[in-house]
Order: sequence, then C-alpha cells, then structure tokens
Amino acid sequence: MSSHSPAVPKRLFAATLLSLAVSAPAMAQEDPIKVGILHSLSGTMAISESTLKDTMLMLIEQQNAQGGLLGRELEPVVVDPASDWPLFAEKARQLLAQDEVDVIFGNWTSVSRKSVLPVVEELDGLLFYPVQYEGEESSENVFYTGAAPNQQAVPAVDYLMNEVGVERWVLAGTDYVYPRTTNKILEAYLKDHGVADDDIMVNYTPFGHSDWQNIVSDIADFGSQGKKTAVVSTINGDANVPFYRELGNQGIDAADIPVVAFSVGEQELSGIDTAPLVGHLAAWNYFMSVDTDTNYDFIDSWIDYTGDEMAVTNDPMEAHYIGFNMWAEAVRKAGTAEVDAVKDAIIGVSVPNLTGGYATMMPNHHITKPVLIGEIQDNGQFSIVWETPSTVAGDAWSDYLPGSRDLISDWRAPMRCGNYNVVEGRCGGGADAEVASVE
Amino acid sequence: MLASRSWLSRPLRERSTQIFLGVLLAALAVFTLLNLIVPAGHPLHVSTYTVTLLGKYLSFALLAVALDLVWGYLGILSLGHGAFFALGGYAMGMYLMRQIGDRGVYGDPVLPDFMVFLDWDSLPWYWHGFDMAWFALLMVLLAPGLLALVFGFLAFRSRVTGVYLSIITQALTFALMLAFFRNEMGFGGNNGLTDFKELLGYDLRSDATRLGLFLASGLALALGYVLCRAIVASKLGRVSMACRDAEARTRFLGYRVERVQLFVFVVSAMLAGVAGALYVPQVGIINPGEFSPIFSIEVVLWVALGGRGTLYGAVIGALVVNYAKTVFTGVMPEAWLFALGGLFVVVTVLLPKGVAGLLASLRRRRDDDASETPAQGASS
Amino acid sequence: MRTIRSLVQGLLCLIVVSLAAPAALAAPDDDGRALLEALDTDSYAAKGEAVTAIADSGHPQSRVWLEALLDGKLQRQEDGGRFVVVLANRGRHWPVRDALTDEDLGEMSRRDLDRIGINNALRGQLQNTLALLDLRAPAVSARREAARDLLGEVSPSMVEPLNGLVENEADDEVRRLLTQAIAIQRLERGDLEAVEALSGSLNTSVRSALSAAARSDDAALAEAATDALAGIEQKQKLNDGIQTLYFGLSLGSVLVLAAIGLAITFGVMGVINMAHGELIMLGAYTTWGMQQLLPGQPGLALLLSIPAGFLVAALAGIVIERSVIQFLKGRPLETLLATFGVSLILQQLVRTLISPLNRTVVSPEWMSGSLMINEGLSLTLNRLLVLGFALLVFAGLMLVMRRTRLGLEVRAVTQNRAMARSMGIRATRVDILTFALGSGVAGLAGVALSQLTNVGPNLGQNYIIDSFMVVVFGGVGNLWGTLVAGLSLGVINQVLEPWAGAVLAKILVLVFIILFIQKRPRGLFPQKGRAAEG
Amino acid sequence: MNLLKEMASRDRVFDFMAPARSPVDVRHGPILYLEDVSVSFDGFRAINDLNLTIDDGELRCIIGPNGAGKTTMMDIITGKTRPDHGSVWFGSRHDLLTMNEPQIASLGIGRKFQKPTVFEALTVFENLELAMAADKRIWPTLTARLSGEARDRIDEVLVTIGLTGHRDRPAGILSHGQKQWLEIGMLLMQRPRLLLVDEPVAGMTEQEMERTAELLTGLAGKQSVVVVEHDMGFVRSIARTVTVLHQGSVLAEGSMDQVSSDPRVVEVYLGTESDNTEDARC
Repeated sequence: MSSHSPAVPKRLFAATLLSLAVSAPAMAQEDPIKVGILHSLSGTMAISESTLKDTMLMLIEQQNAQGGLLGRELEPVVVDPASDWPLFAEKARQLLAQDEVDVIFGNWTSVSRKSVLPVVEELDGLLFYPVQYEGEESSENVFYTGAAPNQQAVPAVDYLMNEVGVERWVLAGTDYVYPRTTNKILEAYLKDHGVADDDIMVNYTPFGHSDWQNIVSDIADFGSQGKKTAVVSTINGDANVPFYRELGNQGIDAADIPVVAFSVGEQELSGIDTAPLVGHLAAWNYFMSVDTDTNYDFIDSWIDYTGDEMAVTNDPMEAHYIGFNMWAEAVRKAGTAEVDAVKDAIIGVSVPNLTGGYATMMPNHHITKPVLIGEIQDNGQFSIVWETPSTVAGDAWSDYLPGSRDLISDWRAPMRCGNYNVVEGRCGGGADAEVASVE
Repeated sequence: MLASRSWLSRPLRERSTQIFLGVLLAALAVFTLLNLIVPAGHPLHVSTYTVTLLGKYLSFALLAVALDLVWGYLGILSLGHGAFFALGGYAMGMYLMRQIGDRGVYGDPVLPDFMVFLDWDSLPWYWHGFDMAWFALLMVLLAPGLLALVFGFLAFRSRVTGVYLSIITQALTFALMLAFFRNEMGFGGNNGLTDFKELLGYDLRSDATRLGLFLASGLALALGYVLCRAIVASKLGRVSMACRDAEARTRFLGYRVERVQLFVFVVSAMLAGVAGALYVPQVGIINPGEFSPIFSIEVVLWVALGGRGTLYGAVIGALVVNYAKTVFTGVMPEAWLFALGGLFVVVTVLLPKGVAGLLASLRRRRDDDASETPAQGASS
Repeated sequence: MRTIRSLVQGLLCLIVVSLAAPAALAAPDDDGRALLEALDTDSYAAKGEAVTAIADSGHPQSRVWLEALLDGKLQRQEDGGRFVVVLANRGRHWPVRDALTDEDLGEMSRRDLDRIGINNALRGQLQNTLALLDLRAPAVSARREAARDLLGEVSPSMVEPLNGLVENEADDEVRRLLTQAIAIQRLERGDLEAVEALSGSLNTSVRSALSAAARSDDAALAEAATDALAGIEQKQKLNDGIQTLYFGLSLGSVLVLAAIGLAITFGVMGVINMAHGELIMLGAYTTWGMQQLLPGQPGLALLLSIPAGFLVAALAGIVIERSVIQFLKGRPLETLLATFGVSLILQQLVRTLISPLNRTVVSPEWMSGSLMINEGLSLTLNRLLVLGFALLVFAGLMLVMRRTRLGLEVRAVTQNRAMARSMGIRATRVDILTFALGSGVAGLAGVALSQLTNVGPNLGQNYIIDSFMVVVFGGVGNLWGTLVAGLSLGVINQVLEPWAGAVLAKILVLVFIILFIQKRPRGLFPQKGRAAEG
Repeated sequence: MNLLKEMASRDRVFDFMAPARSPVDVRHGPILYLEDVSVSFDGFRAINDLNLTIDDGELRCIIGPNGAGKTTMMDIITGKTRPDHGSVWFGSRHDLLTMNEPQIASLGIGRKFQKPTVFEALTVFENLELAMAADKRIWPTLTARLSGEARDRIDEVLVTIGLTGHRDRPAGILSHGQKQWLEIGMLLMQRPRLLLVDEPVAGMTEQEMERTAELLTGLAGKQSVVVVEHDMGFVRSIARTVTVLHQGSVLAEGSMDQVSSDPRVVEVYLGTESDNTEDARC
C-alpha cells in the first residue's frame, strides 16, 4: 500500500505528454518547473473543466516551444479530482506534498475552491482560480483571475438599469453559494438605487432543475405589471436549456423580458438549441466574438491544438491565459519559481488580455478586467452590445454586504492581510489564526 | 453487567477476529513508525499525505463494516448508508465549525462565516451545543441513530423489505441531499462546512494531529469490527441471519423480526455516523455530496467486492476499491468509471461472494484435497 | 479601440461613397447602398433612423436586410466596404451573399467581416417594422401573428398606418388585435376610453398596460383601470387553476414516460434496472444522431427518431440482458448492482465516444411556441405533444400486453415460469423480448425528453430515482398504477411548488412517497393475493 | 374505518400494552375455533364462511383440492392474513384476529410451512436453539448464553427427529425429508399447544413418510395437531378425523371412511386426485 506508486505512472504520463510537445533542444539541464493542473476530468464537472486542462496544456506547450521559463522546461502535472469535492483537497495535497509543484491552476466550482483553500494555505502553494465567483474571500495563496461580483453582476445590472430602462427585477438562481451571494449583493445594490422591495423577485431552484413551467409563468406574471422587467440569471449549467426553452415556449422573448446570465458562455451554448435564447444577454469579461488579433490568434491556436474546427473559447479559458502569463511574468521578474518570491513579484504585473487591453494583478489578488455585455446569437456566439469604458478592478469584499463593507484586502508588505477592517483598524480573524498557527 | 461483558468479549476468543485485529494493529504500528522514525526522502518513509489517505480509507472501511452488518447478516440492502455517514460527518463538521470561533474571515465570535454573509443574525437552534465536544460526539451517534430509528421503525413495522426497502433508502438519502443543498437549512448549502482549524484543541494542520486521526480511525475500525462480530456471534446474530433467510419462519418462532431489524439497523447507522465523523476532519470538508445516492451504491460495491456476510471482506473491499480509485484517477482518469462499472458487473455476475468467498472456497478446496487424500488412501 | 477603428472606417466609407456617388449615377443600386451605409454607424439612434428609412424605401431587398440585421448576419467587409449577408456563421469561414446584388460571393474569413450590431431597443424596432410588413402579408395566420406581436409595442408614429390597416383588414381576429394594440397605445397617453376597449382581455400586454394606468396620477383613469384589472384577475384565477393542472400533468407525463419502461423491466420481470436512465439517454442521443444525419430537417429527424430510438435502446437492452441479467435470475438486488455498473459504463462510453459536452437537439417548428386556448391561457406545444406522446406510448404498451401473443406469454412467464415453460413458451426468448420492450420504451422517453431538456451524459441520472419512485408508488407490476402515480405525482409537485419552492416541493414529494410506502408497502394498486407475497 | 382497525392492532406493537401471556383456556371445549371466516383476493373468495373447531389434543387432517383455501386458512390462524370478516379464537380467551404473528406464536401456535423453511445458513443445532422457548426480546437475545438444561433439551429433540448425527451441519445441506423433520423439531422446541403442519410429506420417500407419520401421531395427545395433506395414503395412516375443504368452506367432516364415501367429496376431490399430486400452491 505504498503511496508512491500513483506518482510514478503520473510522471510517465507527463513525460509522454512532453515528448509529444515540441520540446526545445536549447533547454537547460536543470529540473523542470512543475505546473499542477487540478481540474475534474470525470464526473459532472468534466464538461466544463476538461477544456481548461487542455487550455493549460496548450499554454505550457507554447511556453516550452519558446524555451520554457528561466531556461527551465515546464512540466505539467495533471490530476483528476473527479468532481468530488473532498477529493479536490486530497489531490491538492498530493500535488503540493508529493509532486511538489510550483504552482497550481485549477478548480471551477466554489465548493472545490473552498475545499482546496486550507490545503493550499497550509502547504504554502500557489493557486490560480479562473472562474467568476461570489467574492467574499481573499487568500494569500490564491489568485482570482475570474470575475468578482463587481466585475460581472453589478455592471450588468447597471447596463440594464441605465441602457434598457429596467425597473423590475427577477433574480433567479440555482441554490448554491455563488447565486446566493451574488443576489444578496444585487438586492442591496438595487435597493441603494431606489428599487422597491416589491419590484424584486428572488427565486432559487436546485441543480439540474428541469421543470420550469411554474417559475416561468410566475416571471411572466411578475413582468406584466407595466414596468420593464428583466431576469438576472445565476442559473447554473444544465438547468439553463429547459429554462430558456420554457421561456420561449411561453412566448416570452428577449424584447419582452430580457434575461442576463452570468453562467452561460460559448461552451454551454455549444450544447444547446440556441433558437430560444437569441437576444438574451450574458455578462462576461471575454467573448469569443471579440474582434481583436490577439483573440483570433488565441482561437486559431486553440483550434489547431484541439484539432476541432468548431472548438469554442470562453471566459474561464481567457482567465487561465491571463493567469498563466501573469505567473510566467512574475517568475521572470522574481528570477525564480519559488512560491514566496512569485507571490510578491506578481502584484502589479500587467499582461495583455484577449480583448485588446491589459490585465493587472491587484494587491488583493484579483485582476482588472473589462466587463462586456453580449447578446446571444443563433450561432452560439455573443454579439457585444455594451462594454465598460475602462477595466474594473475586482473587489474581494463587496461594498454592498453589511459584513464585508468595511473589509479590504492587501497582500503587500507591510499589511499582508486578506480582511483588514478599516473601521476597527485591525486584520480580521483568519489572519490572526494564520499568525497563531505559524508561531 | 457480567453477561453483557461476556457477549462483547466473545469475538476476542475467535481466531479470525484475533488475526484481523493482529493485522490491523500491526499495520497501524508499522505505518506510524514509518512516518515518525524513517526520515523524509528515504524510500520507506510514509508521508503525512499518505497517512491521511490511509486514515480516510480506514473510515470508509468502518462504513463498509456497518453496511455489511445490515446487508450481510440481516439481508437489508441499504442504498442510503451514505446518509448516516454524512449525518455523523455533519455533526462533527458543526463541532469543528464552532471551534473556529472568531477566527473566521468575518471574525464573528459565534456565527460561522457562511451564516454571516447570508445575513443570519443568530445561530439556528440546532447549532446550539455543538461547541461542546461531548455534545457533538453524542450527536455523531444520535443523529444517524435517530434517523435510522424513525425510518426503520416505520419501514420494518410495515414489513417493507427487499427491493422496496432498498429503493426507499435511496429516496431517503436523495431527499436529504436535496435538503442539505438548500441554503435555508443552515448547513452551508452546496459548499458545506469547511476551513476547520482545530479538533479538541489540536491543530488540524499539524502532522501529529493527522497521525492521531489515522490511529483513531484504525482503533474505531477495530472496535467497530469487534462490536459487529460480537453481535453476529451472539444468539441475536443468529436470529438476524434467520430473519435474512426466512423472515416468516422467524416470526412464527415468536421473534419480533421488526425489532431485531430495527436494533441492528440503528447500531449500523451509528457506526456509519462514527465513520463519517472520522472522515470529515481528515478530508477537511463535509458537503451534501456525501448524501448522493451514487456514493451509497459505491459503498455497497465495496462490501460486495470484499464479500458480503464476512466483516473482514467488507474491510478488504473498502480498502481495495478506494486504493484503486486513488491510483486510477491519478493515472488514467477517463478509465475510472469503466473500471468501477466493470467491477460492479464482474463482482455480481462472477464473484457473488466476493473476494472473501473466493478465498474461502480456495481454502475449502485445499482442505478437501488435504482431507480426501488420506481418506482415499484408507479406503483403498 | 475597436469602436474607434470602426468609426473611422465608417467615416472613410461615407466619404468614399459620397465622392463616388455622382460618378456612379448609372449604377442601379445607389439608393440601396446609401441605405445600408446609414446602418454602419456606432450610434444606435442613427441605426434606428436608418432602419425606418429602409422600411419606408420599399427596396426589393429591404426585407432580406432587416431580417439579416435582426439575426446579426448583415455584415460588411473590413476593406472594400462591400455589404454582405452571411448565410451560415459557424466555423472560421462563412458563406456569404452580396447584400445589394444577391450575388453568391463564396466563403469569407470571419476576420475580414464586421458585423452590423444591434441592441435590444433596435431589435424591438426591427420586429415591429417586420410585423408591419407582415400585416400586409396575404396569409391570415401571418397577419394574426404579426398583430399579436404588436400588442404593447405600438409607438405613436405607428398609430396612423395601423388605423389604415384596421379599416382594410378582412379578418375579425386581426382587426380585434390591432384595435387592442392601438388602444394600449392610447391608454399609455392617458385616454380613459381606451380602458373600456381593453377590459376583459387576458393578454399580458393589456394587463401590463392597465397596471401601469392604475398607478397613474389621473384618478378617474386609475380607478377605471383598477376596475378593469379586477375583472381580469377574476377570469385569470380560473386560468391559473387550469394552468397549474396542465403543468402538473405535463410534468407527470414526463415521469410516466421515464417510468413506464421500468414498470415493465422492474414490475414484470423483477429486474432492478439502474441502467434504465442510460437507456433513456441513448434514445435522446439517437435523436441527436438523426438530426446530424438529416441536417435542416429537424422535424423529420425527430419523427424518424421515434422508431430509431426504440430500436437502439431495445438493442442495448438485449445486450444488457444477454450479457448480465440472464445470469442473475431471481436475485433482484444483484441486478441492481450489476446494472448500476452498466449505467456507469454507458455514461462513460458516451463521454468518450461522443463528447462530455451536451449535444444540441433542435426543436422543430411545430414543437415550439404554444397553443392558445384563450388570451390568458396557452399551453406550450412541446409539452402538450409530449403529454400526448406519453399517453400514446402507454396505450400502445397496454395493447401489446393485453392483446398480443407476446403480452400473453410475458404474463404467463411472470406468473409461473415453470408452468409456462412446460406449455412450450420459450421463457428465455420472452425474457429477452420483455427486456427489449422495456428498454425500447425507455428509448422513446429519451426521444421525447430531448425536446425538453439537455441531451448529455448525465441525462439518465436525473430521472432514475424519480422513475423508481413512480413505479413503486403506483404498485409494481401494474401499468395503470404507473400512469396514475406519474400523473398524480406531477400534479402534487406543481401544486406544492408555488408556495414551497421547487426544492422543498421535490423533497416533500419524496417524503410523501416514503411515508406512503410505509402505509401501503405495495403501492397504489397492489397485486393482491398469495402470489404477490412470494 | 380500516385505519381505526389498523391502529387498534398497531398498538399491540408495544410490549406494555400487550396482554401478558396467559394460559390457553380450554375448559370450555375446543382449542381452536373459526366462525364465519371469509377473505377474498382481487375479488376471488379464497375462504368463504368457514367454520371449524379443533379440540384439545386432537390430530386433525384437512384435505381438499387445489384452491380449496387450506393454506389461506393457516395464514389466517397464524396472523399472516387478515380475514374480511369472521372470528378466530384460540381457546376461549384469545381473539387471534387482534394479534400479530409473534404474539400468536408465543401463545403456543406453531406452524410448519408447505415448503420446508429452515435457516439454511445456520446449523441444525442453531436452528433448534433459535426455536427454543425463551425470552425473545432484543437484549436478552443479544446476551443469551446457552444453559446446560437447554442443551439437553435440544439434544433430546435431535433424537426425536433423528438428526443427532447432523447436529453441527448447516441446515442447507440436509435432504428434503430431513428439513421437514428439522422444521417439526423446531416446532417442538417452541412447546406449542397447537401445531399447524402444511404438507409434511410432500416429496418424501416411503420410509421418510413412515417416520413422519410416527412423529406426528406421537405428538398428538400432548399437542393438538392440524395436518394439511394431499397424500391420501398418508392421511389414511394417521388421521382420526378428516375435514374436506372445498371452495373455501367445509364440505364434509368425519372419519376417513365416512368422508371418502361421501358422494360430494368423491365428485369434487377424490375423482380428480390424480391431477393433484404435483401441486405447488393452491
């Protein structure tokens, strides 16, 4: 029952991958830099996460083709946490303790991140998390390259309020923490902007909900009160198709009650009959249809890598693209892949994003992003109808929640605190514990 | 008292139990020594990562033993044992959450973080008391025990058995999963409970605590095994098997079949709860996923593979399947479900008695050979 | 940056065109080009005017342009400024036609094309413009559709032409709808008389307009509108009741479809087929495959999928029966484990061979939209058809079981295997056929479900527990029980949902079934007698 | 209404509400008394206004063609099936319709099934041990230790049923006849007042049959025995009184000679006897 055996074949596996890759002959004889990839390759999340694994492998291959980093080769270490949340923690521990990787790119769901978080902090690893999330978290060891609520949800609501003239709001979501938190923030935000309680309807459904008849009919009712109504949807994954179908069949189209979704991207659309969705909205920080050369180059290399002419790109892929380049830049800057050095070096690093601008790592470990609103088209792409005039920096702590209003996060010396309370002037509980446990 | 002590100690006089305990305790000692004494980097060193992994396997093994008690000896195939496991886990998780105290990110002295950001202003009633270890440990037993008692009372009274019982146990765990996914329930919804800091004052991140949990799991497995063996070897155990093989006959002999079933079912549920409570601090998270029907069915596979009706078989099954899972998901993730699915088919079609049955029949054949040869010699 | 570039390009084009215009007087489509040029701007207000201009121009291509614009397929070449209509915008190279000459231009790289974007406001305007064009269409159905779309969307400028159209309209329904549409517009301007014209209508746009009026500062108007609304609410209550019932039956029909195959394999053969969900999934994937084989004909593909889905799932069922289940006769709990293994393998097979991603299954035209009973009550067509399909499948199955030789043999083998064999019935063959029948019906369920939900590897998982609940609740071995159980569980769920929420409703239904089984362990319609006690 | 009835019977689940086991009162005549009992399944009347009395210490044989309701009658007496109406009394004190199976069993009614049901995974000795009259509640069962006296009793029964040589073998490997005897032995361990025996010699060899006849006649007198049987030779060899059931009610009753000369019996039963040799369930 030796625990070494799983690691040995993995090394073989990685080596095979590398030999397939265009390996640069000029690379130094030093040990490779190990990049851990922690995405589910089986189970329910494999749908979304396995493409992110491929994205990482592609980025690593490209980097190696350019001579690696600091003259050292990059070696991907792929593990499969199988959409099983406790397994995420176990596999993260394996990556950090057994395989001794220098950085981990991974996770999709909030719960998997929460599961991994204590492990990454305990073993002082680096984790790049590429998906939009609910915020309310800041860790010294985690870099959030996806959108915080203020980089997606809030601007989308702004757009609907100011550009579309929406007065009545349905906040519909799947019952888990991301929609709950996002809707809490939006509710507070809407009320701050003078929306009455009666004009907000909140609804939660279970994962994979497929019978939307009642809810859609309620939405139709709610929307027939003489005020422009919109649905802000944090409905997750599989529940979306039946939801939009029901909307379409009950005769509600985007002109009547537009739906703005935060979890519907190109990849999700690729598995849907898009007809009922056309005209509905989505808010992201990247769309495949963005008309820039860097984006077209990225898409072309993705298509070449996958060999699938119809392969799509999406927002979390861009987040990995940015995260990987930031990390690589920070390693170059620090001159080493050593975690603490990279952690300090990466703050302030700017790399190009795919939408024609730059992304910068902020001291709170979130990055700057433009916010785009796109309309769904029948080809499964988005046509961009609005974007923020400049990039928005991610907030770890929302300004609209009572518990976190006074918290800020700054991981630069000398503060080094993820939840500094500006009113009380002290660093909050989590960090104390950190200090206590280090001592 | 004397009588009760004697029924509990009965298994200690059995050779099979002595061997099982001997192997288990020796393995615990060896891994502990390899972890503590052999320096890191040495090929024989067992890392804390491995120790934690083994601790997880051991808690799964205890769950498998609990399931085997009801399936192997009582003939009740519970497809919802994950529910009891998860309830025990949640009871432990709630204790661990309360231990965080004001070290959560929001620094609230009482409320766990997820309650703070969902605007709860006070602790729900069912969270009270979980700051005390004794209460939480009691709940680890009582929560699954009570659920099993109520559910079992209703089901066995109405003589819901066989396939029907299996299907409604599955419905039970499915309903609980949906319920625990609801954030209104106050158990952290999909995210569950996580970010634990310490257990009984010991830092959960320290290697010593992890080793301690590993040993605790091993001891719990040993105790659980002895308890189950004691039940199985008692007259009650024989009555259980009687219920399994000929329920009506047992009833006509004057036994209250439903009470026997209820008793064994509740004991099994409590053991499953203990397994869950040991599992949670080692993996660091408990969430509604543990309630998923698939997990419960997987547990059944462990027992089936090891050999139902032999408690040591359940332990072997749990260890083998989980070790295989660790290896497979590391080496060729896509193949894991094929392997697991294939295992289900192969075990039920070709190995209905599991590995233990295979071993037993091999042994029997050897014994027969051995005993027949001289007999033939004598007769000729 | 991108916007600036296209703005500059737009300006350049304008200059080029205005310079070139006098020289190209002879060119026939000068006007057309100018109309399109006006669209190529970043100001949505200007685009709106350009759309009006195109609609008013009466240009022969105007309809094509507006529709292409609505679909995001009206595009312009980056360099030359040629306007094109994209025929299919998937992949890297798109087939295009010239917008002005309708000439086939072959394929162009998407890098070279700029889309003329629209937003929601413009989309509304386009739809109205097209609706106005449709109001002149010869087909009555098209005119009615167009008139309905106009409810609540009429702008002041449209009132005039609409009044003219009402006078010339031959169809009563279209006239009524148009009058209502105009009345809504009048109501928005505070016209008290409009309330009368609208009272009694159940249309949501009407209710929306009246609700707005009820909040107006004009006391008389507010009062009249409130009264009218009260009357509408009264009518609406009945509709809501019928609607809830319909929702319930519709959900129930899905449950029945998913469970009915199981009622055969589990109820009749005693096999606990955990791979039942995956057989449903195979049916759904067959629909997808059919649509891949017959691109552009989703309706035909769907119809062909019905026999094909049955066959595929039935074949899979035969393979499962022969390879696994036949070895597990009389060990129901072990069939549960073995078929669970099969279900894992089938899922992973689909993930590996096809894709872990969901697949697109298109709804044909005749399955989209809804059937209008009255203005406050319409029944969604896809669900209505699924409901009908479920009943049809049920009736067919009853017929097979009651009226055919196979049905007789199945019942004989179920009741006394040894006896049936001695009477010359080949029990093995009957087993195979029964299992194939149950599996095939699961495939049919899959074909229907492909129209309601995602087609992906997890499809089956979502239905397996529900299916077992329905069969057990209805009484094992009783097809009628399955039908009644499925429909009533659907209705219970939908009645509970509005006040309990979707999650709690589902939990309550499960708890209800668990308790019900305690009370009546053999379900709604138990098989009574000693045979059942077995 | 049904619910009320059910609740009335359900409360017996609790020990403290159940009447303490009291001796069977046979001073006023029969040990078992069925009056106007009827039950139907899915519209089929399995038992139709059945009246039957068994005296204390009597050995009674019940015969009847397939579907006559013999097994259903046993189900009703032992509490497995509830009749639609009628009354069933054990002695003059115990209304059996208000009790469940274990309660009826502990009153002293033992039943042997049509198909021999012994606990195949347990040894012969363990089978008898479980059957032994004892405190059968959970905790006493869990902590039970076998006393020397009990051991003797089991060995005694082992001798009676002739299975001493198979004492420690699993019951599953016994022959068909041996299983039948073991089951009778289990009934004996219960010390019953009334034994219901369903087709004890089905599938037995001639010798086994003789042995069984001895066993049963040996029991009569100490216990009341009701035997349901098809084998006419066997019935003739043991029976003093025979009851013929037909379509759920008593057709004739008396000695074997009386009954077999009754023309109605000849018509419905004896005439078709040859068809009924291989009946599995009626």
